[in-house]
Amino acid sequence: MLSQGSIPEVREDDIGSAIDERRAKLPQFQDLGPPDLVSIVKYTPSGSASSHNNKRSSMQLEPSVSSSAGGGGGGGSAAAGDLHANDKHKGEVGTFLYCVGADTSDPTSIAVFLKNMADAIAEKPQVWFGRHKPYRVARVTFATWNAFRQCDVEVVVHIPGAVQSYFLDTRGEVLTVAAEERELVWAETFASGVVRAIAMMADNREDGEVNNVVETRILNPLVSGEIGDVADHFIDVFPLLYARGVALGAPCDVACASRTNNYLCETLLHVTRLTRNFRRCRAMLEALQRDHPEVVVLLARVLLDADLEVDAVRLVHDDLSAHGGLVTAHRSELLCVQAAFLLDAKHDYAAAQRLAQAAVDCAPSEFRPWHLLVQSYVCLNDIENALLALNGCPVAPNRDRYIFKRVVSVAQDSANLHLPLPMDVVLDEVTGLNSRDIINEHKSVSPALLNLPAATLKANARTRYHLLTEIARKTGWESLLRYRSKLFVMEEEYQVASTPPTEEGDPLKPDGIRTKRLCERWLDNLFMVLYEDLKAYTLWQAEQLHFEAQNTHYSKTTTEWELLGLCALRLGHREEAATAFEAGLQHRFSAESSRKLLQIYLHERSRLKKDSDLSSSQVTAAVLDYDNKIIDLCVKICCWNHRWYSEFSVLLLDSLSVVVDDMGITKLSNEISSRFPETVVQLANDNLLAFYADFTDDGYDK
Amino acid sequence: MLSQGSIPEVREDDIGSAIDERRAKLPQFQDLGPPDLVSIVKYTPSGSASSHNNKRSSMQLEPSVSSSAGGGGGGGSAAAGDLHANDKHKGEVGTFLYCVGADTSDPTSIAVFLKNMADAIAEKPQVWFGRHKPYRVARVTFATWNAFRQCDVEVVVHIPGAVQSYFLDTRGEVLTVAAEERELVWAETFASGVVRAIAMMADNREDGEVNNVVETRILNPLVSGEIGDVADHFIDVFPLLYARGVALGAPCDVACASRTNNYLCETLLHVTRLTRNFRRCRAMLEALQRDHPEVVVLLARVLLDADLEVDAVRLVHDDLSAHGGLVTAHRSELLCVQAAFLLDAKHDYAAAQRLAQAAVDCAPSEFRPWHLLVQSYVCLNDIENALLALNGCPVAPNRDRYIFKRVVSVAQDSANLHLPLPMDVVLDEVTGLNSRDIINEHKSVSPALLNLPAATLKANARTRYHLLTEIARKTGWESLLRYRSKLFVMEEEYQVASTPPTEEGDPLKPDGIRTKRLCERWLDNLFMVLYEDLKAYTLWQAEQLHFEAQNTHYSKTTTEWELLGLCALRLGHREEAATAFEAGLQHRFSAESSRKLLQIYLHERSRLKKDSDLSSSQVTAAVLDYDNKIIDLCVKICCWNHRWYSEFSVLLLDSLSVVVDDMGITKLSNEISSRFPETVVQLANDNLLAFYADFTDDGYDK
Amino acid sequence: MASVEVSLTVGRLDASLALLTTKNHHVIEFPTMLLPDNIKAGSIVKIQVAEDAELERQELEQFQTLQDEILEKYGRHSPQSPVLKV
Amino acid sequence: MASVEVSLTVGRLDASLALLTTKNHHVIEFPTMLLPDNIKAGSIVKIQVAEDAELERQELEQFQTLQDEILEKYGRHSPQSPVLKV
Repeated sequence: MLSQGSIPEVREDDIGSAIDERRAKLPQFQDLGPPDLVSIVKYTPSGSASSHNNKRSSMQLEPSVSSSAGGGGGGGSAAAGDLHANDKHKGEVGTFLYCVGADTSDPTSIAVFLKNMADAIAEKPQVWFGRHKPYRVARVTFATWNAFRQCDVEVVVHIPGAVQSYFLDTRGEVLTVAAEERELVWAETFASGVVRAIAMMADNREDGEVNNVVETRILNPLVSGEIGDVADHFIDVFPLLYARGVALGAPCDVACASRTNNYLCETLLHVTRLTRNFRRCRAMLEALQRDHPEVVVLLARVLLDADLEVDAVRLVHDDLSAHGGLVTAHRSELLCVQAAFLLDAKHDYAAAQRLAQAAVDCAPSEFRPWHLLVQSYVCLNDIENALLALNGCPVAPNRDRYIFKRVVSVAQDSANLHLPLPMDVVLDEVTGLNSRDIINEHKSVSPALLNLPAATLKANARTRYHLLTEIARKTGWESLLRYRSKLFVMEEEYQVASTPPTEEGDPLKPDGIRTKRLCERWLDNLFMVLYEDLKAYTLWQAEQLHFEAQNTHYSKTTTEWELLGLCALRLGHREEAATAFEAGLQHRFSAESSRKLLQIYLHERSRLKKDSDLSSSQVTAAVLDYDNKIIDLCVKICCWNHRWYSEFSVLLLDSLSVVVDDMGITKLSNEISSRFPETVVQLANDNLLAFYADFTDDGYDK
Repeated sequence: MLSQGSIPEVREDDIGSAIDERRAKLPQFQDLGPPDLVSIVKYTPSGSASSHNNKRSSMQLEPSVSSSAGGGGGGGSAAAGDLHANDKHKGEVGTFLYCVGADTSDPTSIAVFLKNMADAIAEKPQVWFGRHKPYRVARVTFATWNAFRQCDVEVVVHIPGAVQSYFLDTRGEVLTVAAEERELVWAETFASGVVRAIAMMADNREDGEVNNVVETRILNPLVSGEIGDVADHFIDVFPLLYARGVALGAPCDVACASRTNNYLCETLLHVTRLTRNFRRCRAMLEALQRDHPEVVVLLARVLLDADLEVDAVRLVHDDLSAHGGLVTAHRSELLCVQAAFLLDAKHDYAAAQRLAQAAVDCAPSEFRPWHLLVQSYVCLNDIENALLALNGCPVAPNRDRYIFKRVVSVAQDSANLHLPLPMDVVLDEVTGLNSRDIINEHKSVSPALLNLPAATLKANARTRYHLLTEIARKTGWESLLRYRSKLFVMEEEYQVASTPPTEEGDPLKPDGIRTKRLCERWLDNLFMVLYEDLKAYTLWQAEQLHFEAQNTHYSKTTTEWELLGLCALRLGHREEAATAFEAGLQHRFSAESSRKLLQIYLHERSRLKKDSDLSSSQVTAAVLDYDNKIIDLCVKICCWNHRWYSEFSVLLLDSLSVVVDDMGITKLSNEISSRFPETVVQLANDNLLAFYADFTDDGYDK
Repeated sequence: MASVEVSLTVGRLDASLALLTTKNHHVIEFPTMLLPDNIKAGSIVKIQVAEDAELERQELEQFQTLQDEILEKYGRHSPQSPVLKV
Repeated sequence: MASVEVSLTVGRLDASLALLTTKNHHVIEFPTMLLPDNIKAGSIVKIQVAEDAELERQELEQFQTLQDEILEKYGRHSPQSPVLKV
């Protein structure tokens, strides 16, 4: 749904400055790199200018042979800067935006994408800072980071005119690519783009997939292909890139990326799950495993995702039994897969604990084995060992999730920001939300509630906090404190113990420090964080009880309800959280509350299905009720995302897929049509239903 | 010698801004803190302004009772900012400079000092940015950092008018000091100032005591007292401050400051040595030792400085034998004192090595024990152990020497810098040196020579480099490389060894890594640094030989000779270094070359005195020759320092003292008078001879 | 059985780490936890490290038993409600 | 004589440090240099640490002898050329 209203732009002070700044920053790009950059030069046509342009030949989609990427031919060493020096128009203005999910599998696909964007801008006079401007586009430049090769790929479309493409190394020099390598380089470029889109959604799922770089257009990489089926293509090129996946970095719960533990592999698993392309992926991995035995880790995970449990269990067993006492490099990862399966799917906590311990023993500096070990102990109600293992978790304070970052800094209230309201989809409740009102609502919240420290925990700290809250749910706060002082030396005791011996050579340390151990500072801090959350939660519950006892209405703003809901959710009080989010959503729409509620509903729905105390008809009725609520939330969140220029959400695709499994695509479509206005229905079809129908491996019923 | 020409000033954009900036930066002050700040408000008197001022009473030297420092009386909580809000004059201008070495033992001393400075400025029209300005001073503010109490002490002199003084904590709030604590606080303030002056000279002795903050007036703290004998006073207050000396930090060859190893103690030893005040200091330390047994470390050092070797040896022996196997906190320091004595004075290398090893064993993370251990091995010609011990030296990359830093940033070419040429002392060769010519000379030097990496080594890296050059002198470069590869694993071997085991659980490491060890990265780097120095030195020697063989004159600029001399000196080629410095000094004066040459002469002179192959009359003649050269260099450097507003140099006082010991003060004075113009003679008398005559404990012959 | 035995001098030590020195100028950070209680600065300690092959064998055996149990419990039957066929 | 004996599992190891884990969730950074040559990831090692009182006594004795020699050599006679008297 590309319309003028769905293209955010930032006006440049100097034409082309965004591209220049990106080139200057290439040496700083790391791992996955930033989102793609689209740089636009547009102008209001005057008589002379347009006649000047009409002399040009029509658009040429093949890259010009003179560029190095165009086949390694002559002239490939031209400085990239020179390639822009054409097409001067009067009254030109330069703009840029970021873009994610576009098909970057070859220059033609990129050129088509850019041409469509240019057409949308030129389609009718653009509303531009309060005035209607009949813009034409002179040229569009696209820059996308090839994370495997550490180079930037630029494609320039001149309108009318030629397409140029070239590769720039981190110094900004044009890189010569041999003809026989060209296909590989484009495969890398394509995969880099898909990984960026998926990794951002996966890493920030807990945070509502929120992207803070507002001038970004986010597309679903799995449906945006000009090349046919993107998922198939991704699976097909995976073996070519597999050995270099470590270059892309890994999610923050991985201390040290490995061949089977990095963003490339994570993306493969997401793509396969979303598109239910298990058969193709399994075949690919089985072939790859012959040369790379450690691929067993990925294969096991795919089999589990495909619900082929028996196959997965055998595969893992055989590999773990095959190497005798020798510790393979992938042993810890495989043990984690097995432990997580026993823990989550089989509730076999004792076995899970032993496997997690074995994983810890062979990779003591990795995060996931420790998290699984703590989790197992919690499930076994072994609080002491859970706390000791939590205290043993390695930490990496500087690791963070993958998020999109600006390459060109723009102030939040910059006068250069053009952020149109997409008028093609209107759902008053959602798209008509006044952000000023929400800001005012925020300002009225008590600081104690607004600044709960747990809300700002990052990356693994959040995971470890979650583990601590699970322990606290089992023990209660008072008992938790008793455990703490039984197991750990307090900071003051430590200070005494660590003072160097003076005069007479003091004895080493006071009695008892040997049996106790030091509480890591971060864990000590998490206890404080937990205390704050518990205080806020308890206060709310007491207040509400008091109001209800007095028959008074307990009144809160949506923002307040949301913060209370988030606090309850962090503490594992799912029911109270749902109540809070629902109360808040009665006043107005909130994307954050909706997303959290969606996740609670999905969780409750899956619990219901396993509930053996209910009759089958009771289950069916209750599930249908949840399905309807899920549909409602998904469609609204989809509208909200569209309003912020994003057409892609793994969360929504995953969530709605369970409904599709229940009722099929046609019935779901009818449900949506009956409840929402036409433009919304169209959006839901384009961004959600069409995906299940046309871009998956027939895992869904029509 | 306070004259207008010896007061550098920086013009403020806003009156009082320097003091404001200092206050704002108080929380950042660490350890010794920055030099003192003098802030001046001056004006060109008009009829009305001066009549306005004449109403005021005459200057009042006692601090006003209303200020908190003035006796803890009422009104002490007034914000310090208000205290400036008097004395508005038309055409006022604010200036500031830094100051070191002023007597800060009480507000009166400071007030007298400030009044003298104000008088110098008002004495006659000041040459002020090309114009003659008949300035009067309205007020002067002095701020000095009390490093013991972490507070800034400000004294304001209004002219004519009162003196105010107050203490500011790091937040800039006025600190209330009880009447009974007042004496202690001023003792701290006094000692802080003396320590800053001496520590800067001691820490930067190798760098020629150079201070890069040009707008600083540096006085000799030992002669600047209004309170009588500063050295006596310093020794007397030492016991009051001793227990808090750690707050001042320690020289960079100390990893962790201790009570006997910090800037306060170092300064005590310098003051005692310079003034030969051994008797007073010994008595004070012997008394202090009763409560603080570790004072034995300082006592032993003072005894050695006083040439009371037998007393020192017995003292150290008894303490080291007294504690049995128990390791006292000061044991390592005492072992270092003993080891250094055996090494330097007795050349008993084997014993020194065992003592240094014992010092290392009880303080493995301290620097000095390791340096002594390496030194002992070098003297024992045990190259392998010398290299292994060098590799074991702990490092602290961020530690640096104490240098003066600007509190208010001023560009090197700022239009606000008033840097007068002191016209009261003229020695054409020195004071007439054109800095533009020197800059041009610098620009013409080949970059290879200009950028020798050894020249920029800092702190301990320089010490460790010095140890490496001593090893290299014994082995030669080729042999050194052989030792290196025999003892250490090279980086590439390490990379292989540290690769985690893959598939089959690789064996731990390739053969041999156990017997070899990793070469620390910094040591590897020092080998490169040494290579560059050797290359430059060898090239020079070969070139010069070639020229001489062809009977051509080998011509170099003074800057080039200086760089070659420094390179030779670093490599331990003292004779070649002297030749180079002497050649350079034939063209023009250079402070750096002169200082280095001075140190070489002193070294050679002391070698001569011990040379038993020469007859006594030969020695006397040769020593006299050196004495004359030393006198010449000292006087010139003294002029140079004066031209840059510094009247204090520990290097010069130490150097010339050996000449005084030879010929007495009167003969030395006559020597100087016979060779230098009157103003120079006066300067040498004021800054050097008067010190030996009037400020030492009769250790010198008149 | 291969084993390492060294004597080291205890230098500084705090609650978590001790600095030990060898005669040939190695400095080793050693966990204080593994030192006997009576150790103080200046003590000399003898450290012996050996592979425990017997315990290794036992652990391996137990691990294999666990693996076989897991296979028996979860790897012999088809899943109860396969959602998908591949 | 007090001594500590523990069994630990060897996790990762490189040329300088090995990570060992205890059964009760301690992770210990251990110098690889002190491990026998045949140790690899997955091995179990037994570590014994004991005070070496005998060696300590010997060293102390030698140190005292050195001190007495120093006193004898440099502490018995007045310096040859005293520059100063205090």
